[in-house]
Amino acid sequence: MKKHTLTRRDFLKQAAAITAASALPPQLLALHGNKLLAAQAEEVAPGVPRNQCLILENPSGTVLPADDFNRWRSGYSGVWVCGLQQLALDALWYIDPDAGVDGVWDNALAAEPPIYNDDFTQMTVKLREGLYWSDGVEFSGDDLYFTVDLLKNTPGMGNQGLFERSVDHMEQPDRYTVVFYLKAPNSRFHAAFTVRWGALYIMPKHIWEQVEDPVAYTFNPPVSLGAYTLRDFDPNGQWYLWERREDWQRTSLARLGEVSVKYAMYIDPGPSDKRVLSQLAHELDVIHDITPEGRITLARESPTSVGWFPSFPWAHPDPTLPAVIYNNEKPGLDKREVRWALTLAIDIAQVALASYRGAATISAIHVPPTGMYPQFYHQPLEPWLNDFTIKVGGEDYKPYDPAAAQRIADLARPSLGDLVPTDPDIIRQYIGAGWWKYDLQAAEQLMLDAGMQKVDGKWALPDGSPFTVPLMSMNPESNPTMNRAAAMIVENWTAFGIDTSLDSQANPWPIMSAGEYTANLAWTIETWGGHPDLFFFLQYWHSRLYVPSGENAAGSNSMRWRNPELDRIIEAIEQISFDDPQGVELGLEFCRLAAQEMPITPLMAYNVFTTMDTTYFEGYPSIDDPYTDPVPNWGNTKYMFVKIKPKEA
Amino acid sequence: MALLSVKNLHAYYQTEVYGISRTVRAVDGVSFDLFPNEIYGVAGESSCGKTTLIKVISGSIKPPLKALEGSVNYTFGDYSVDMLRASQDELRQNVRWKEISYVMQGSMSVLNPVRRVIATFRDIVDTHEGITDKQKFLEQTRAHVNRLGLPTDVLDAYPHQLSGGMRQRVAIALATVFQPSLIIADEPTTALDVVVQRGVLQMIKEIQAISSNTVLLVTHDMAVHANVADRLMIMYAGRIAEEGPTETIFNEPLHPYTQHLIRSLPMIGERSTKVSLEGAPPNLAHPPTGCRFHPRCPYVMDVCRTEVPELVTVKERHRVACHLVKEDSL
Amino acid sequence: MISIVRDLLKYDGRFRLAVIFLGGVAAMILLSYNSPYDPGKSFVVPWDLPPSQQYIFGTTSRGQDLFWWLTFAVRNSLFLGVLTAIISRVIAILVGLTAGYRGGWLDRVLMSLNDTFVVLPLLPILILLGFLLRERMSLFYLAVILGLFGWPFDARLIRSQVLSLKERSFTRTAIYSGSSGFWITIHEHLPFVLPIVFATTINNILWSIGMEVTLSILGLSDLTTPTLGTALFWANQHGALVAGIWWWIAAPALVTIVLFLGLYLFFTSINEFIDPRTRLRLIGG
Amino acid sequence: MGMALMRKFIFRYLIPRIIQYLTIIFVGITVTFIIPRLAPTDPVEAQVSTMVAMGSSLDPESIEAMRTALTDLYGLSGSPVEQYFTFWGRLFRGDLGPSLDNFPTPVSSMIGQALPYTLRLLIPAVIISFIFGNVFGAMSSYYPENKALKVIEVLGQVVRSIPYYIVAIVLLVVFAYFIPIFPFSGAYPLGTRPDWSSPEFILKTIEHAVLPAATLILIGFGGWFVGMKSLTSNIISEDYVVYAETAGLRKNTILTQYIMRTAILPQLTALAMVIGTVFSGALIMEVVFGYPGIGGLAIRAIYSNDYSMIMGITIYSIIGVATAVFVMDLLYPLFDPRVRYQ
Repeated sequence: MKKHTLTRRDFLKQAAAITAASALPPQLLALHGNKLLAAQAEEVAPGVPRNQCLILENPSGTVLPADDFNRWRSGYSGVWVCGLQQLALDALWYIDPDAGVDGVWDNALAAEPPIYNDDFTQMTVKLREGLYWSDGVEFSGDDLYFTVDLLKNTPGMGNQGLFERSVDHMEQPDRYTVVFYLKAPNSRFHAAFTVRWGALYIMPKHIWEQVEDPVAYTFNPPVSLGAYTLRDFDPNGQWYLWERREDWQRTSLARLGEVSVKYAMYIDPGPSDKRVLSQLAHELDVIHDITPEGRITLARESPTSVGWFPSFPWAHPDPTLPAVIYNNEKPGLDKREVRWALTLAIDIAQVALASYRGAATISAIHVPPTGMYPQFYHQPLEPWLNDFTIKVGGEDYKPYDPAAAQRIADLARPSLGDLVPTDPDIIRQYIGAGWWKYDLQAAEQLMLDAGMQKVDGKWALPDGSPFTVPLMSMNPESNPTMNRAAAMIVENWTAFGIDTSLDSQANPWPIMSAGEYTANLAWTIETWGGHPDLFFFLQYWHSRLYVPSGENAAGSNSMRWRNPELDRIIEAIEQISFDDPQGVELGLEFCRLAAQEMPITPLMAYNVFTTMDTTYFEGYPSIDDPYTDPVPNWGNTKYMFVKIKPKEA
Repeated sequence: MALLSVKNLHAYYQTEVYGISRTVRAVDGVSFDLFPNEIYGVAGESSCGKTTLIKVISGSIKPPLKALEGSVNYTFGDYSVDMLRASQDELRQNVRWKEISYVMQGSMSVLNPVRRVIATFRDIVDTHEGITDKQKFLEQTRAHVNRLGLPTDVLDAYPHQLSGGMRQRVAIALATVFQPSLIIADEPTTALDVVVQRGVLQMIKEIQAISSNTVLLVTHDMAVHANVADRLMIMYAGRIAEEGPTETIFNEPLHPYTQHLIRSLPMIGERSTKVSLEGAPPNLAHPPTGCRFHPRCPYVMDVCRTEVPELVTVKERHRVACHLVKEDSL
Repeated sequence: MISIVRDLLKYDGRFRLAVIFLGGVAAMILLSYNSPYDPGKSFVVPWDLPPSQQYIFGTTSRGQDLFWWLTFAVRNSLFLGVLTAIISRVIAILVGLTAGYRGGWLDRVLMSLNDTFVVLPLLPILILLGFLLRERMSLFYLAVILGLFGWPFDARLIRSQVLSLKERSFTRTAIYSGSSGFWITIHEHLPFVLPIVFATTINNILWSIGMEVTLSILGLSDLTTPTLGTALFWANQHGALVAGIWWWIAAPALVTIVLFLGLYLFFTSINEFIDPRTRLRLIGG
Repeated sequence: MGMALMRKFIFRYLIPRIIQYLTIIFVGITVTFIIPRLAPTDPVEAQVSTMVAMGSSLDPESIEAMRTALTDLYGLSGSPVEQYFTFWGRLFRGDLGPSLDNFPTPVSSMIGQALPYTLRLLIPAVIISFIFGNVFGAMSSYYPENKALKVIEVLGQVVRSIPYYIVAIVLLVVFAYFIPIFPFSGAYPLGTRPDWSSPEFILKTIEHAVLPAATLILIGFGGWFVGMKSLTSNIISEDYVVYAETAGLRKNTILTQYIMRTAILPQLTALAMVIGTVFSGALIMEVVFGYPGIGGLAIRAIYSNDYSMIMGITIYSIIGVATAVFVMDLLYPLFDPRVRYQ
């Protein structure tokens, strides 16, 4: 799009949308639709034509060590997502975070869903026939049996604990059936085999049975059960090149359509700005994530770039719920009123602007507003939220503000113009519904109710000792939005008289888990996305798993929230099966409880600005065709490869 | 025929440093001649203009130093040069080191501290004559230092490995490498202890005797002059106070200043002066009117305060600038 | 003193320039004390506006007036730089001179200490400390830490300078004349060492402010305090480069340049003034 | 030197310095062993919590089991003191242990892979900026009136004052994007495997190194320049320089043999140290240019509390600098005859 060839409409759009100066440089950027020297060749690699090779960002960046494909070892490595779990490995079941190609639930290696006995002590798995490993060996129950058996008996391997504790023994009535006999009832045992982001992938027995030390084994080259095999990779871990298998029809993906992308390369594209420039130069087809501003620049300057939403807010909302997480054990924060006060002292509109320039999808309740969840939870709860009251100074007080999303849209419009939708329904779908009021009086009253006192402008504990709430934020190099949100909240709280400060951490997770924080902006709530079952995160929240601060939390209950009512709900969920309609009811109960207790303050979906370039390929997922989630490190993105087609040049 | 003839030389420092603009009349109307085959001494307290005089006659006039009037003319056999007009290139090619060489004040630190002595010789010879044959150069240099009674291994030494006296000798060797017609020696013996001093002076004498060239010996140390100089010039505040054959100067000094210098002359071996003159040498930025010595002169008269005394010849080759003298001759 | 400054102004172009630059910086610092905006507040002005009469340096994507925000930034960064410099200069000079002059075991001990500091890989350690101190990593702490790490290079430089000075005749004569070691160290060596100290002071201020920038870019400094580093950090966080908010990067850079050039020219001209030999050269005699 | 001198040299000079050298390394390594262990978190938790945050469905039991397993695997079960001794034990056997973030890959092999890239880039860059900086620095104080040098001086200082990160990013955007004459990222093109036997690959790597190197050189120049200038400003008025001028020696003889030759000595010490520091990499540069060097390793290791990787890198760096300083100390008297071995 050269400047002088701007159509009048484009021109008006620009003029309306943005201030003249900030328009200019991006146009300069756009002027250079030229190729970068790094990849000017029409070939990505010897014999690999660019228009046959989908180039994706590996959000884990450079993978070191580059040649260790042992996905089953304890601990995480960027190698998981260099294409390995997306293209080469396969699992029994997949639950799509969105709608799915053929429904949310996909039987991949399994022929049918898990079959439990009545008391959930047995799980029977029936496997598909006619699936083959890339080295020509047929896939069978032996592989499943072997995998679980090996992990169960090899300390240092992932899931070892789970299988050790819960699997009593296994049986193989026939070549394609495996029966798990469990030590204790477990209605969610299949979760370990079900890919949401990742799960237990199946090992090729014929390879691993020869391995002396599975923990040290590097599985190089990886023998694949997916539609692709590894063609070549960078010893420095900056790129992995995958090639479609000749016999891709003999993989589980073939059921769903033709795999027509010949090559896929997962690369480390560098910092956000470089990713934007790379896509402007059409050298990066799938960006995992960039700054909102980078996304806006692409929206304005790269007509070939598309996202999940056709316009603002573009991003794909992960089934993950960024929230202000309070350490429920710290003095002050152990009081519900204080947590509520801090919630009402947050101006969500400003937070949305500061973090995502308004391109956020907000949520008042404690489940992410993404995938199927608005239907499952947000819409049903809307009426309840409107009448929901908490006690403020003895009075009933309605904290819910149904117009929050509308307010965000209105605030974003001056700077983004008609990129921001106006239709209320679209806004509801894209930006979300309401949120909690920004009401400092009420907040003040709540603090007083909790016995807190104001000592020269700053809030102090009832005994007068200082009440400091440093806010830790996750600030990975890849995505600044969480940190930006945190900075805004620090500002809000300071205005409310809280003694707070920003503590941004590139890797906050271990600190959270150890409880070495007071408040913290990250997430402890993640869901299946496509499936309403909340056990995915609630499994960690039962008080029997409670661990005090200073020790590492068992899973995601890093806010140290304990509540008998919560225990009851969790136990109830454990009793029912995965697809029991009661599950949603219990989920709704959880949402109401969490709203009253406010153990953490839900903010918004974790919006990932996954951006796809349609110069060489088309058929990417989007809100209009939500067959899966495009965020390229997800195991589910394997489904993109039956939908994405190379463009006929 | 004079080797060097200086006529009515006025050399001033005119500086504007950070706004303090000043004119230092370091050399103010000096005339004298140098003849071949003599040792000519220049005496006077520090900052009486000695060093400036040397700078001018050795042709290293750099701003802020300027020669405002007068002339400095050399005659080396049939080749003569006007120092104030000659170009730096001409000086480098024909004059410097070949005809006029220089033994600097504090010569012990003139040697490059991080290179062997020989390197400095090489640089100098290479600059002025160019070294074609390394071996030949080495031999010649060795021969040269030998002739001056120095061990040849000083050449391979680093300066810090040599004693002060030795360094001074090396400096002299450097100065005489081309047998120049004029050697300017500026305080060659300062900061040397007496024994070494004598050695060095002896060496200078010998060199002069051997190559019968001219030595301009500048030092405040009258004892040195007494031992070495044939003729002697007493400078005071940028002007010649008295000039004459050394014994004349020492036997019948006419200028009160000269008399003072000689009175205060210590026995050979002592270093400090006995009786010092009250008052400090004048600031040449604002020199006294009339005779510049009058503020410190024991016999001061009214005329001294107003009139500048002429430099008059009292005997042949004995000149003095003092109003007293004038009166005697009346 | 006044007259010196006046004369410098009158006769040294670099000094004039320096005064203009530093004057500008000083003006910003003074202005920061009655800024119309609290740098901790966002969305107080329209966002993403390019430089104009109204907003000299434009406005940020957080809706802050960049000029006023930078008045605080430059103040804080300079505070950091100067504090670091002072701490490390003092250590460097003491260690350098003493080690260089005394030599022997004292030299060896001091240099062991010195070299221990030299060999510690600073950036990794700073990052680790950033983790340990977390929100407590204030500008002041950073300055102290940098000060404690910032001296060894210069101490060594000074020492080796002193070592070669020691060989000079005047030191010898001074020794002959029986003056005490420390006296020599101070009166004879300091003037020759000062030029280095000044040069290294610039380096050091520059280095510490640079370190702060590096840490900020990695998000490990006190991010809510405006500094030249955090300016860049937030510009990055808002993709200023690709969003075309170039002034958000250019303005801090400009201010930094003005600050350093000012300091540099200032010190070099002062340096020449105090350097005895320079005066000698100029006045002659 | 004579026998006696030699013995004097060994006992009075060499041995003390060797002891000093070893002490430094010991202290340095100990310090860097302690610091990361003061952090509230440990590598095991870094691993586990990252997985949980990534959304892998793990039940609480397996998380617990994973913790114990990893703690054993990583050899973190013992007390810090025990760990400290086992660490030295391993180190003496030249074993840096496995990387905890990339278990069980040995730290040494990962560093071994990254280090050459860093060295290949940084050492030439450092040396180039050293040479230019010093030559121009010396010239600018010897020819104080020269206009061109004045300009260079100011430019040098301007560039030097611009935050490193900006210099890098500006070079990148200008010369790799707007005017795509240099590669955009990495040490060699995506899709090609390193092959140091093929000349065109080596050419490619050089092409890729230009912008990163340019950044480092531009940044370094000003520093050397100033240092040299202040050092020479003392020397140009030394007697032996004045003498050389009165003796009418050629200008550049004086500049090189009389001025720089003495002034360079302190700079050489600094150079030794700077070269030593390249063992910890040039972090920002590697981030901006996506260069596969030590700096990248270091930052990853720190974020994931990978003790053994942090130790590995710092050990390399510490030994690098310490050795540089040590060697310089030994060689110094050769460069500067004035400084005799006491």
